[in-house]
Amino acid sequence: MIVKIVSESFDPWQEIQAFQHSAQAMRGKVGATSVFVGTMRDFNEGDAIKGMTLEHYPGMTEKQLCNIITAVMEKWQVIDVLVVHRVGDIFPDDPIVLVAVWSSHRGDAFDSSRSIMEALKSKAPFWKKEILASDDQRWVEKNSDGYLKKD
Amino acid sequence: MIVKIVSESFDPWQEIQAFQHSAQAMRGKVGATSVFVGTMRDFNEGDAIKGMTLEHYPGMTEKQLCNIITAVMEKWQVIDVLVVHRVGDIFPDDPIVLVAVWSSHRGDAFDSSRSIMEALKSKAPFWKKEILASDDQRWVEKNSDGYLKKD
Amino acid sequence: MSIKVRYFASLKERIGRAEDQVEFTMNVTVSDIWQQVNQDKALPENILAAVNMEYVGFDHPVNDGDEVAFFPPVTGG
Amino acid sequence: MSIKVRYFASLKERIGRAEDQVEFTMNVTVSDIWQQVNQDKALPENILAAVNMEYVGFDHPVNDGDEVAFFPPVTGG
Repeated sequence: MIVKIVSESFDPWQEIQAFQHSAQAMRGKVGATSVFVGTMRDFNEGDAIKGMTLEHYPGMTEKQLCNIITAVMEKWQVIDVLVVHRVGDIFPDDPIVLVAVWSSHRGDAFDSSRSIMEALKSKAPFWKKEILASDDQRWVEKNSDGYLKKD
Repeated sequence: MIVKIVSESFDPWQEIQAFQHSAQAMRGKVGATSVFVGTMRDFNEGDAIKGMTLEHYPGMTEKQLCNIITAVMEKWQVIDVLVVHRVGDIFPDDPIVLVAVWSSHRGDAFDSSRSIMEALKSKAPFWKKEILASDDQRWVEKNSDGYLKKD
Repeated sequence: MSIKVRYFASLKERIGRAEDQVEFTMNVTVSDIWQQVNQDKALPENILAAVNMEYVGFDHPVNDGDEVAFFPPVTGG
Repeated sequence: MSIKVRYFASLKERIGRAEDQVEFTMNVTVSDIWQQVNQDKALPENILAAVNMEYVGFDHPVNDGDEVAFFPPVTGG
């Protein structure tokens, strides 16, 4: 298990490749890899967004992420997990979060990556402050349920 | 939507990077990317496997994959989809399938990538023949439900 | 009318051919096609059928120029 | 006993401080800590509490050297 909090831009696909390269012991055992990448949109709740600041609680964030991953690894058959989360000033199209799960079977991989993401959204101490196109700033009050509402 | 059937080894992470690079119109709109990669294990149903041949039905495979993706894009709010599937002779650790979905929100991304994978497993005309360590060959009779059974 | 019949994977090995070309003078179904080209062989369990690359039931009609395919459950991904 | 109290995000801005250091001579709970350091301010709705970086309820006991944190609902990911 690797959990990384990074204050500089990161490339999720390179993170995955580097992880796989250093985790040679998984070779041949992995049948399913489920990856989620969250990136910054340039709109939210009907407003144009030009930037965002991500605050976190150093120490508690890592601790909660490890708790989340440990609970998921007890529930599903998982080989390894990588979580990378960005903090600091970010801009549209920047990756915010990467969750990658390696497993022997697809059901375990899908369920556990989704479970990690949902738990991260509700329990990992990160807070987003949006900078609107107008330069107004606002704290995001709560995370959405994850679905775009059809008009 | 891009559907590719490839007879040579492919790198799923490079495929994703190339797709994103050429799909500049998605920039700023994507908040969630859900990726599944299926790779060949060196074991199945208790036996060591040293290789596999993947047969398909050229034409029908592509048609069914497009049907699957179209149905998913009608059900969930999806921006774009990439599916790559390997055919021919493959070896342990080779990627077999890549499903990547770009969406504005995570629920739509997770649900649609999983739905594509499950439909692919039951409807896309591919067939696996395993080559055991003993050199015996056997056709895989049906796909599993996707979960490793705990002992 | 002329129909192309194709077989895949374990069914292809079992039948020993990848395809057949059959001629009919009257309207037929997918089931009729199987009977015509594999008279001595019962349809193996779980075999799926497609006409022109779309899944169909065995009572589906077949027309001149159609491509009919028979194959075992799919195992991709 | 000495307790470090931390605030994050919108709560930190609202209170105008990132942390407090408080001294107690008797056993206290998380709720007592809030009262002590923010006497004039009711606890805003939905505020979460942690002791030593684990989530706790407001009736959770606090011991010497503990770090107590208050913050709004998390919005990462």
